[in-house]
Amino acid sequence: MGLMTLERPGGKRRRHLDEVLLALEGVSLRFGGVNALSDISFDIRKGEIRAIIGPNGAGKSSMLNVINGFYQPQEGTIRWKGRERRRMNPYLAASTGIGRTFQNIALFKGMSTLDNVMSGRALKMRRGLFWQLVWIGPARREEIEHRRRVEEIIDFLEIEHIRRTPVGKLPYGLQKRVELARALAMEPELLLLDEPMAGMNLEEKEDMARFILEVNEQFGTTIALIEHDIGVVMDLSDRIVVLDYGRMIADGTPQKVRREQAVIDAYLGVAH
Amino acid sequence: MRLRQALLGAAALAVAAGAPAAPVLADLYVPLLTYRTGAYAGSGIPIADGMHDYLAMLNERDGGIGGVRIAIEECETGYDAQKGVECYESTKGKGALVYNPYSTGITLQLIPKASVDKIPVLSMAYGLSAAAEGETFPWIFNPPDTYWDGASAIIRYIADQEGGLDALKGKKIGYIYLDAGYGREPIPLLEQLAQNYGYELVQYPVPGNQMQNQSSQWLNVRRDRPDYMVMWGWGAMNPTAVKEAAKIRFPMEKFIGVWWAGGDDDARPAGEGAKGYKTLNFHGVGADYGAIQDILEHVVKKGQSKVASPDKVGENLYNRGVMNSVFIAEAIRTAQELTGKKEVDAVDVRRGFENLNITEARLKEIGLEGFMKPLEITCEDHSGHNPVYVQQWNGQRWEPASEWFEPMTDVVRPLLEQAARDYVQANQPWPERAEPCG
Amino acid sequence: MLYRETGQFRTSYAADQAIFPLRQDRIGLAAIALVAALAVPLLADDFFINTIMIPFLIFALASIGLNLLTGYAGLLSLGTGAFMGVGAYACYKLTTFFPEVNVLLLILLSGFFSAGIGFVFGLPSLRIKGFYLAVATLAAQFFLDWCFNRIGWLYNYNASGAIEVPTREAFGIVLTGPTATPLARYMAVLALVVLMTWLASNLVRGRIGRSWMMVRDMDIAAELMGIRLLRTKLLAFAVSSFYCGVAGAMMVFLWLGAAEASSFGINVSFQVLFMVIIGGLGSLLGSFMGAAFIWILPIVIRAVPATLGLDIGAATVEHVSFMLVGGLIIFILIAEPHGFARLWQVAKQKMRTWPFPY
Amino acid sequence: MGEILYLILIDPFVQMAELPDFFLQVLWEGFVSGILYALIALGFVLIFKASGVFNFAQGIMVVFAALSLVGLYEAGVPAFLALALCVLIMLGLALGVERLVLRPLVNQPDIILFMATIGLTYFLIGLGEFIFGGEPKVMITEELLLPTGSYAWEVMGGLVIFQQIDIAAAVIAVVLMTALGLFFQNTRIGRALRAVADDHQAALSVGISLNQIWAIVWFAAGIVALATGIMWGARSDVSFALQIVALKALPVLVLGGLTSVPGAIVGGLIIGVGEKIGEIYWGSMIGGGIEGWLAYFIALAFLLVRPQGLFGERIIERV
Repeated sequence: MGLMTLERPGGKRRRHLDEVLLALEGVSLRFGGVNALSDISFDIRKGEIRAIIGPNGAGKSSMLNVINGFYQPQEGTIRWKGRERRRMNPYLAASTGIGRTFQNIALFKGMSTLDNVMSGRALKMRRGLFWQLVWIGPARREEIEHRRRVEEIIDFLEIEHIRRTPVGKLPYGLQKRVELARALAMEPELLLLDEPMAGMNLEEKEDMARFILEVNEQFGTTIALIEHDIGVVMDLSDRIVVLDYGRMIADGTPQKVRREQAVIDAYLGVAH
Repeated sequence: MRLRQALLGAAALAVAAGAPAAPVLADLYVPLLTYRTGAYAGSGIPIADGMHDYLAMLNERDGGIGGVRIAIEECETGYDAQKGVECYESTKGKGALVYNPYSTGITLQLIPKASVDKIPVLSMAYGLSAAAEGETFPWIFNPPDTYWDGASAIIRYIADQEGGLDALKGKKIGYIYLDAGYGREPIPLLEQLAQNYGYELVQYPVPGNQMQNQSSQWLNVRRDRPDYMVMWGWGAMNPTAVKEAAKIRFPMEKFIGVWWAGGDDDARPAGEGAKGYKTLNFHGVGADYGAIQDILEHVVKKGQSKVASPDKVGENLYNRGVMNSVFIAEAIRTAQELTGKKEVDAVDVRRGFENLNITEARLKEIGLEGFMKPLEITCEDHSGHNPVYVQQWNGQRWEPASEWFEPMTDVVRPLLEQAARDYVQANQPWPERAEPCG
Repeated sequence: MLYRETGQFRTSYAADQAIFPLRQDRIGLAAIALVAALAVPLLADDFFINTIMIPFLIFALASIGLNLLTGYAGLLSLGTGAFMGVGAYACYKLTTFFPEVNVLLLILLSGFFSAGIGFVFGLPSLRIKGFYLAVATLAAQFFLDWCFNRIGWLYNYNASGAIEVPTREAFGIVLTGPTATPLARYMAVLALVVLMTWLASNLVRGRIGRSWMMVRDMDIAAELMGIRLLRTKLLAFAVSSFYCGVAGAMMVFLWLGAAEASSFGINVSFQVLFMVIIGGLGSLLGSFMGAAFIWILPIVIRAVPATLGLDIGAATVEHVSFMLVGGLIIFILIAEPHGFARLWQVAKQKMRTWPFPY
Repeated sequence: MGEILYLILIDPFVQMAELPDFFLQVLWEGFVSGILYALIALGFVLIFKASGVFNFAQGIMVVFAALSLVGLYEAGVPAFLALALCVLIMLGLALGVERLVLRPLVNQPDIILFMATIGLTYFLIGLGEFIFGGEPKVMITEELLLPTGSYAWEVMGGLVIFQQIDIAAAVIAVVLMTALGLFFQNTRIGRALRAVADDHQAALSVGISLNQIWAIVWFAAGIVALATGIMWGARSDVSFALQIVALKALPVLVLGGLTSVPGAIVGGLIIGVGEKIGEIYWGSMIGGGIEGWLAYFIALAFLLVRPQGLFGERIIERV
């Protein structure tokens, strides 16, 4: 467990842990007859790092997909920034400030790193077809302005050297980092990270953990992450939700969750 | 010329840009736009062979026309408009005397160009019917008959079978056609005649991509039970139609195709079922003509022909090609006589066409007595509206099934004039005829 | 040696985003422009202009159109020929209604009609993907083909069922119809193709181009990042069809001079698809290279026997040409599946680092 | 307005009821062309299933096989020997394609392989015309002992005509499909093929040779093409125009689902019968000749409901 011993620079972080950014109440999701999620309720507060953990097939990714509108839950309500939303779709989620990365890297393989990160700005760019065609003038100004922001993110994540490389040619760890850069380029209020450290070696994990913390601090971005490495999760997150077979079995601070019998059972595989 | 060759050569992955094999200028250069490939090759090949072999025979037997050799160059169009234009552009610079596009689409492309480039177009019994109006289309020739002549002749033939034009009243005539410009051209005339004589016209279009899949059309025929079927088909459409007609047991002697639906290979695949199938024709079939025997002797036997076997010589569409080349040769000869020059150019050949007069005597001279009716082209009439006859498939070969008879020129002429006016109207500014007559 | 970027620094994002950041590329482009605008008109004969340059440029434009759809947005279409046809028929009707208007303007306007039709036939693309979509575009191909034949209004009820290009002018120069000189038509084609290529290059490097590539590379991720799939795909269909439509109008008005429905058949669709794939998916330069290769190669093959003084029948040459073209396509796909554009890139990369192998 | 609705919604059915024998004939014709579409589509499916290649050349393979058969016969080879030789030619073609096209292109994107098969189409057109010439040829139906007559069945006050060759086509199609089904179900190669269809990597890891499998499916597709060529050749003639008809297999294919053999058959029948009925009872309202595109619209309509085709594997979207 103690592989990663990250110093929590806790005191320095500005927190508004009282303000609820996203709240789920009684959310259930079914595929045909299978209950992917049943009656899940928890909230994510502004500025925190919230982890969702659980064994394989617990419904973690489904949870993220519900949050950003890719799946529609059959039951339950979701309050986002204080307003209840009925129908959610990925476009609305993205445009109101939910960004994410994916479990199996979902970069745009045919594009360079720079273009991938620029694609995160897609929603922020406004010039229409006409100006895009003419290019000279507004469209170009807009492009340069956004390029500036993107370069900041590229500097921040230390991927300047691979700016022009097609992402398909990058090693796995760097791809994950580019994906994070792309999500950051969306300037999300809530950043969903789906297993950001899966398949990484120790060094890469340390880098990634550092980036996550820095993002949280420097940009004040609220983060919800799924991660298998319990050590990392315990060290990084402020609060943890534990899912098992689509049900929520624990919710609270790392210290609290660590002690819950249900969590230990779920991870050790006690028969249900 | 050299530049083009050089550019081509450079592109040709450094193929040596040697001296072009262009014809010696003294030759009579006749490009033949043919198609031996593609979906219409079945009709295109015998025509290409016939056209080529007659001209080659003149070279072998007479040393050309008026003592000047003919340079024959085939250019493969595949019945495709793009390649047709390419063929035109690549050959016109070599002093082409006349073009035979053998495709309505390519003909339509060449019609406006002919008067600008000053090269006549011979669209023998195809292309734009209105082009028969010599005053409007001085550079286009479509002897011996237009499609409208053909359509009117078929109606006249049907009337004769039924006992007079009055007997057409109440009859149902089906029209099955290739759904393209070619097949649609006769419709205005057929509709006009339907009004005049009170028969009902039922149309069965066959889309180009359905040529070999006509069972729907023929099912409709079976339901509608027309008294006669008229066909404007080409290429692979023809044999399929004949087969399908046999399949639904349509009486074949009441199934009449235009002259282009009369290839031997159109009827043969249907075997016994095709017996009785009729088409129009305006020339004789078989090899029993002096000129065609000469082709066998001077060209085919020497291995200079591309025909698959000697018995293909004399088939209907082969002879069609021969007739086409007879027109070319006679026009060139007429041009030589008119100008007194041996090495005529395209402008002279246009005059040659306009003064073309193939008499019985001349036909006898060139060894084609009885092959066709005498033809005279005038400045006003570039078609001739010649007599036609109906031939019938006997299971082995075509046999005449009627006497020669005239199309309804009196009905066709006013329609042609109107169509020519419409064409000019649509293509303003259309050049006034500047070429003197004679 | 010649192709070194040493000493050329990009000091602003604007300079970095230029289409041709390298000086050598800009010089090369200028040279091509000079040849196309001056050398070809001065030196080439009618055959070269009519049979090689004009069709090459027109097909290059059509390839760009298809490339926007297939190469950038990842939507395979087999209906290019029909969309070109829509442009041609639209242009024909426009010249009928507005005989006095500058014909170049009408050619561009006709693109909007095919864009509209492309939009409609793009609607199923939200649900249908990959080869399934390709077959759906065949529905457009055959249905439009049928319309070109059946709707008499489209060809002004000509008995021949064909459209014949009337004589029309732009800026006082006759550009269409039989009296238009090849040179005038060539310059018009060149101007339009250059203009539209420039517009396309702007489009693909900006927001819209990126959103197409996002959809192409991973549509779900694109959706989750806020790209509205239907809107993006439909825009790709519309813009692509616009380009194809203009190319089709140019094909009939500035090249062929007359056309019937069969001029826009499925063969044209395949021809353009070949150009796109051989040239390189997702590359505008590749569209030009592909068009050059697919259009000019058969002409060269046909010219070879005559140049060498061989007497081979026209049909045989055609057969061999089919075999060679088919064989070469397979060969090129094996040698470089990403087409000429990638070959060119690799060659450039080699030149940059020459004489060092890496 | 009411009149138009009547014409569209009611009149066609009245026509069907008025002439029941004719309606039966229409169904039969639709059934027969459906069978032929299904045969072409079957060739596609075999190849797509085993190698993921969308084989555009299936149409030209039909023409090429039929041309070889007739060409050999015309060159003096006895009919059945020519048939046997044709099988060998198709084997040679399969081996050649596997060795020269598929193997070098392994792991390339689908569209590249698709384009390669279009290249192959061009090559085979050129080669076929080069060897056999462009003239249409007459299928040697009788020499192959296929029946050519017809049966007339008097029913419901009318007549339904069955061409014996059509019946033979249906029988041969059924036999062929059954044989292929048994082959895949019960032989080692068949099982290997299904394994490959499920998962290339997994199949490789248990020691199945992909190259061998590909050669076999291309050969099987070649046999199917030969049978199709004979049948369709007997209906019209053997010429290069036939490959245009083969395009009809594409809507059949997507309708059935690209990977499903039963899908190809059911799809073929739906398209065959659907387009005949559409053309005959509805087509004349808008001038007829709608058969050229109706099949694609039928397929499109089905696809909008089921994007993966009737029997296709469900596409599950996940991230």
